[in-house]
Amino acid sequence: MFPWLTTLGLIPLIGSGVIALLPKGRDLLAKQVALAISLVALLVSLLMLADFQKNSGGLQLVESHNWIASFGIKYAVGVDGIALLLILLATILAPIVILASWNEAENGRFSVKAFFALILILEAFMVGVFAATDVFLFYVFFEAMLIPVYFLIGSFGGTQRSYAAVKFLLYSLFGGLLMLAAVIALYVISKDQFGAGTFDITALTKLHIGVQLQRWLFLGFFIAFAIKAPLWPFHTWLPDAVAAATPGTAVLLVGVLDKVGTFGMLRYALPLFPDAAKFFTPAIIVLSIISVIYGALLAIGQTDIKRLIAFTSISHFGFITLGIFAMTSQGLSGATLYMVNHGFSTAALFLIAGWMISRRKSSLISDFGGLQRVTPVMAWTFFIAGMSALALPGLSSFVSEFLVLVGTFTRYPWAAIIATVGIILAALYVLILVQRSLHGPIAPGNENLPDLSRREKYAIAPVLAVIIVLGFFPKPLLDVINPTVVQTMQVVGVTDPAPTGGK
Amino acid sequence: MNFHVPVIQYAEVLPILIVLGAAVLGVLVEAFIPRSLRYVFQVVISLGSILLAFVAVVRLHGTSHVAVEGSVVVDGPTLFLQGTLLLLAIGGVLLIAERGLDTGGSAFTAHAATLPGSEAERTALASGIIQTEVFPLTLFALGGMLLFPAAGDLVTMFVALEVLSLPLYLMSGLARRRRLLSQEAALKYFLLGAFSSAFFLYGSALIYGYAGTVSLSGIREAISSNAGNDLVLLMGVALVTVGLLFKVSAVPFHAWTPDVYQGAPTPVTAFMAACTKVAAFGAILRLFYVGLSGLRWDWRPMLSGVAIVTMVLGVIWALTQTDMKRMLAYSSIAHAGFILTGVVAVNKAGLEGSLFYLAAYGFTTIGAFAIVTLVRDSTGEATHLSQWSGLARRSPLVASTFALFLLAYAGIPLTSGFVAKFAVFAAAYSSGSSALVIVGVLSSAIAAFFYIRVIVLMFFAEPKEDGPTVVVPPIMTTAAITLAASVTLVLGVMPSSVLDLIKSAARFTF
Amino acid sequence: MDSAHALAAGSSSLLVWLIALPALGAAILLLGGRRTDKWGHVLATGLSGGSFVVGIVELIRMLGRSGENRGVSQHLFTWISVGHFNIEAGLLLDQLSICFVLLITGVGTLIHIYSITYMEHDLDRRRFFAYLNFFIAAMLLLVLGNSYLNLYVGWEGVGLASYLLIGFWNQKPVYATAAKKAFVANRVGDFGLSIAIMIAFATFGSVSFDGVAAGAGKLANLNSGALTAMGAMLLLAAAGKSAQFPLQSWLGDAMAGPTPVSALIHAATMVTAGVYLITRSNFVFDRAPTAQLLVVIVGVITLLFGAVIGTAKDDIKKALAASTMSQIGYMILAAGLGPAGYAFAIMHLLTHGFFKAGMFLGAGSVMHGMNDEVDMRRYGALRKFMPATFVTFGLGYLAIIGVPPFSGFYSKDKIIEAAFNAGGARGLIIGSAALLGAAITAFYMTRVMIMTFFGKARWAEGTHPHESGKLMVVPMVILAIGSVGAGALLSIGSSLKNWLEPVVSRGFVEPTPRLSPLLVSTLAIGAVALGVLIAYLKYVRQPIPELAPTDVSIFTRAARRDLYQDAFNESVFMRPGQYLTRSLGFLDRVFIDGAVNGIGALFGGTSVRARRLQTGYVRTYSLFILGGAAILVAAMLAARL
Amino acid sequence: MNPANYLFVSALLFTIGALGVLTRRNSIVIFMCVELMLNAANLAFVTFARIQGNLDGQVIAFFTMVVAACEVVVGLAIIVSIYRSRRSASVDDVNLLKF
Repeated sequence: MFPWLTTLGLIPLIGSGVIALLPKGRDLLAKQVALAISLVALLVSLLMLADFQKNSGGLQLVESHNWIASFGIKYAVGVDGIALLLILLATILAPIVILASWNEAENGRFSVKAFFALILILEAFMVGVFAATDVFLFYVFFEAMLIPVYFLIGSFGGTQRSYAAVKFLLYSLFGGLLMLAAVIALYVISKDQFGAGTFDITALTKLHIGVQLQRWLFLGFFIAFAIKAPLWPFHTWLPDAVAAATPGTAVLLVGVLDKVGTFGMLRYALPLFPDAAKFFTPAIIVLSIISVIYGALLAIGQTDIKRLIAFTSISHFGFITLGIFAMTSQGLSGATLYMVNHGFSTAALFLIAGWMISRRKSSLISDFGGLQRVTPVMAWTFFIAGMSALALPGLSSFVSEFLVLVGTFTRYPWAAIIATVGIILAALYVLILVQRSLHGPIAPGNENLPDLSRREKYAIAPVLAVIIVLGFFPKPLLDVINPTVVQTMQVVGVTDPAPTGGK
Repeated sequence: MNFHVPVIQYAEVLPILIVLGAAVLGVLVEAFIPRSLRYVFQVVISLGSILLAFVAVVRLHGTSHVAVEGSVVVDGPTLFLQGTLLLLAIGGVLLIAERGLDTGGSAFTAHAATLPGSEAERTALASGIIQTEVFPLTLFALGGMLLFPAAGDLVTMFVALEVLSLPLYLMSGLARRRRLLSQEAALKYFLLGAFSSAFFLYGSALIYGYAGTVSLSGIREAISSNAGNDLVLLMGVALVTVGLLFKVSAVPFHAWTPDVYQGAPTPVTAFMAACTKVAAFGAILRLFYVGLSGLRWDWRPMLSGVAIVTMVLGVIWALTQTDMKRMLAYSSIAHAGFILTGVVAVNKAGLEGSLFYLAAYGFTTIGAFAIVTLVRDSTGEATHLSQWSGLARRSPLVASTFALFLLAYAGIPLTSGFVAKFAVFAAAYSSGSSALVIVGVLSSAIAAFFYIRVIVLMFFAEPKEDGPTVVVPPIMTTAAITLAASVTLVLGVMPSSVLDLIKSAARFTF
Repeated sequence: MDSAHALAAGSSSLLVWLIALPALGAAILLLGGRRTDKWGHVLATGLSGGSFVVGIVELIRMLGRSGENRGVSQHLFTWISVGHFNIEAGLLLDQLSICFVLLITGVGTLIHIYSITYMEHDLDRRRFFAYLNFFIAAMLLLVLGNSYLNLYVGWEGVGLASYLLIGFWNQKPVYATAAKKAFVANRVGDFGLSIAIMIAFATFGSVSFDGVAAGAGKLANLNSGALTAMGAMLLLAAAGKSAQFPLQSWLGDAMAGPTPVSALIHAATMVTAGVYLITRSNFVFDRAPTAQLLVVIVGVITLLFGAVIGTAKDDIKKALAASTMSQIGYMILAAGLGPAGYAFAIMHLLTHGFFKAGMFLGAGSVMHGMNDEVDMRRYGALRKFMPATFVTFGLGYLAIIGVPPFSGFYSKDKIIEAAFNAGGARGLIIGSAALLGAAITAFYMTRVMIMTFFGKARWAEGTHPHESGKLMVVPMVILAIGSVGAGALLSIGSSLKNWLEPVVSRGFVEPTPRLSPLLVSTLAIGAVALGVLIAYLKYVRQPIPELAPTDVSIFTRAARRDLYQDAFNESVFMRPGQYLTRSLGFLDRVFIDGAVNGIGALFGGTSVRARRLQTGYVRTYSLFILGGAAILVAAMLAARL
Repeated sequence: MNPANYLFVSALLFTIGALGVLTRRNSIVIFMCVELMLNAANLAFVTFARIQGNLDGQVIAFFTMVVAACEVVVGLAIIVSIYRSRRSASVDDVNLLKF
């Protein structure tokens, strides 16, 4: 079998090397190379689909090589439906981000080519983190990923960028180190039970871990993921990071990278520690609901566009976690679909907000107004992105949000009902933003803003197309997700509740 | 009483002999070779002897033997540590030999005897004299270091301790610039070092009183047969431990470390920080794993406590440092704590983890201090943190390399530091010390802060107007940095071969 | 599939075109941009008309089948499928939905035509038509979806269309706010619909109409908790969409949109979606009497509420909006009466669709001729200047107050009758309330009529009222014809009732009336006459001031302020909400972020203090060593003790 | 005489030396206190050699003396050079490096 995943990871990695080697000052060339390479990676990821059997819930496209044999560490990659979609999300968003960020790196602390090289490195790591099937390898990518993001925020962001970058890094490192402690424990336990230590995720799910210990280890993983996701109350790094980052970085950060948190819950925290997961479920459900409502309320109160979007993401991540820990097939599938949809929807919001901000040289909502008259295309795309954020039926996020809610309702009706209040709040934060920035009289300073350029249209069009098409045809995605979800539920040992009135 | 002629296996102690012999040769060079040629001679002798010794170590590969009437043990850990020490020493000697950095020609004072600021000093400087005594001193210290982890009895250990320490006391005081600081460092190091070695010696006496012998295997037997008065033994162990923990700078015996690291000439600091820690931990491992393994239930709680205090206080102290060398010193204290978590595991994994950690840490340290020598202003090295701001703008390569070392210190994956931390924490956890692992992990989190602070400073802060310049690294420093950086990366990305080597080596002979 | 609708296979392929045609129009106009400015409105009107033609074709086909087999369905594709949650994108056209299809496409097309002239001078006319087409498509999806989730898509789609159209002139902040208010109020309703769907799935494992109907039929006990809850949630949804109490406050503000929008969306079609929802969910409500009672209560409150507000409004569109609210209250009331009332709810809905749309178009015509003036105190005597408008508006007026034989008489009379027939004290109370509502309706509609078309001219200077163009008049005429004849058409011989019977009231046996129909009609006509008389005395006999008098009763003042609903919302939800978001933002910074930064500061502070230990004195350091040695010795010995 | 008494003397000497290091200011005196500690250790070695009945301890004492002599050489060199720079041998004067 062709090593698809390794190839997919190597292409951007090599590409970043190529860009780094380009002569100084050839910025345009660097951009073009970056775009070309990300498109090649996208192509490869699409070709990869041909070898993927969509009806199987197990790991596919598997590669495995010894890496650090003394610790039983392997370079082992493979994907199930969930990982596959997240990898696709990364490879699709990467060229879009590159195209959208064409001129964003000019005012950075470092050269333009450094920006694009970092983006490509990040893409490679993102592929790696979703593809890893060895817990150690996963951890390595999980942490290594921080470095390019850290430099992207710190070097190319706005004001307060270094504070935000440090905050992001320290939060993530803290969580990662807790996870490391749990990973070490897993390794030692596997050594005791299997005779030789292993990090293979499939093998590790067969461990017998005592209840008490399982809870501690679960917490180690979960807190790391909850910080990454981010779940209330581990969220405060996100608004700062996003407000300081360039829009392109923000897209990759919130759209893809943070999905590692929820992906990790699904792929690692649940199957490895099913009993502990069930034990903590009530608490996590409560945290998720708080995130949903809290994020939305804070979004309503924001005065800065990017911070507002960041808080909406906190709310949306609450939905995802809710769906995962509802542990019903609708909840899990919905949460997975939500990860993908949220990626596109936030991408649209951040990119367009970024264009608005770079034109107006301000990110305060109050500085905008009347954009619909000045820049109709930009206003329209922003509006659609906003509608996607409030999960308007017919757009992709609705399907996932509703699946999450329905899946939660069958097990925890009150949780679902409270979370549903989130849809009212979502209307508020989106519409307030829309009204203040797009409607009303043309605010002073906005009279001559240029509308979207051709390049920007090309960048945003595929995102919006995906949002709309997936709203009506989520089936191809769900077909890939469902078998994996079935498998996960088997491993965790849960089944869907039966209809109460069906007898 | 019968006396017999001691049998000395010269082949097995060859590496030590080569280095000490070269040191003696170096002294002769100082005496007989014209001043203008001494530098070349010394460098060639030093590097040549170290390489030769390394070859000898490689040739001894697989040896497992108690040599020299039980005084020297040549086994896996000894050879691994000796090899590591020799490679680190190459880096150290390269830095010491560097003449392209300081405008005066060398990092060392022309005449250690002249008064700082006196006419004599100016004359000495003006004459362009560059002293070369530091090379034999380095070799003597290295000889002691090579012997330290191989010592099969407490007296040899004591002698090795003194042989490695005495030259270092002197070398600390040889700085060309900021000589008052340098002399202060030497004095503090000397007084405290002597004080702590007195503890070691008295502890040895007590253990001797218990076991009737100072050889580690003899002590081991005495403990297992439970001969004599435990009280004496336990006190002896505690006092011996004081002497050894002083050398690895564990809290509360760490106090000399920041002052000496800061005051000493940076190449010496690099050599000392990397090699002393490796050698001293080698001795600790041998003492506790061989001599005192029967006593582990007594000393494990004590060492665990030291490890916890060392990790936590090390990182907390480092958090608000403003001097680069001093910060690295505190960080080296914290790392001593991390290595101790591997030591207290008292299993094979612990031994392997500690050995790997030592190698990883040693190379990173050489590299980090090497880079400190590069950042200079008109008064010499610019070690204040604020002077490093915006460094990446001026010299992205140097800044990136330094970032690599810092990330390795912080234990970020794909650097040697991460594998090392994983190895010792896994060992500690498997021996049931989950509390140590938790403390270690949390300290790592705190530690990340000050490493990252430096990276922020270098990459994201605005450069100062009158900031220091980064000298383009001359050949020797470049070589040292390259060696350090490549080992740091290789041990992070492809550590398998080294881990396998350690796995086969990690067996003590007694 | 044990379906209530026998499905005629193979004949259904046209259904999707009903929706596709206007959707296509919206897409072309929106994506085509300025290129379509010239012919966009014609295309939109044509496609809407095309959809109407498809509707007619379907009606004819349907008529060709027997009663039980009239429903047709079309499966389009699998939309969502996870575990047992299987949602197909499927359409269902039965006797109930065809009524709506024709109303929507028919009235919709007329309003398209009207708008061609009405919006002629607006720069964004193309966008307006795109939105209208989009609305038609979404509304059709709402009434054609075969499951609650499909309905939900249309449900929010029309909400979006309504939002876009209310805020069509969103450069005026007030209008933009009105649009937002409408959307948010609707979202509160959508919250209910979401929960209702979740209950349906959790209880019956299905969210299709057929599935839920079958599941509800199997439930053993009446009034089960799940059904009551689902009914209550559906009612909440209906209240949001149909501006029923307590979610009615957005409708008045929604008049910010162009008048054709008010006619189509906020009078004839979208706001009646709640009635559709309740009627469609008859299988739920019929088995949940508690929920039904709630529906009736909401209906009664709203019909009086709206009527009362209507008496005090000087803005012609707001007066009509209040009337809409009140009339929908009637429909909701009827729907709450169960099988006895569903048909009448729909009938009133259809007749209301005609006369209210006609009156709104009339109002638009008046505004068109009066420089967009909406204050009726600045109208007067317009009957001479706008004869066509006057006549069509007048016919609508006669219909709404329920003068026989105009259409409103038939439908409203039936509702009042059904209300009395509910029996007991309940019947008496709701019946009387409905009668009272009829009287107030007569009063305020007469007031509108008099203030606009009769009396003295109280125009602002420079106003030259004139009759509107042909394209505007023709739709008004057609709607007026509907206002006159629709009631009789639908009512005589119980034609609509029989038509809908297979869908909403199968097997329902009409109880014997408690009050004779003749008596009820007499009472109703009496109430109307009373209302007209009072209005006549008040507005013809007394001069109408050009400025609204301020020394009015508390009652009037309250009515002018929508019975303080906005004030209530503001002080109970909005202000505390704003306070909450602001204080949460503060808490987030101070407590959560503060805690994180505090931990950092704590370590930093500890570090600064701990550093003082490193005094630089050799003797201190020696003390550390000696002390450390003592501790180590103690530790070693302690392990033995 | 009970050999244990020698041990007590040795412990006493060691303690005196250690306390001397802590309390004295002059670096030469401090250094002499360290020497005292080393000699205390020597005494202990010799006593234990007597108790254990082997010669190891006595041999070790010679080693210690040699090492101590070396220490003197190095130590005095350092102390003298500091004294020359600062005109003071007080350890309390050398605290430029701290915190």
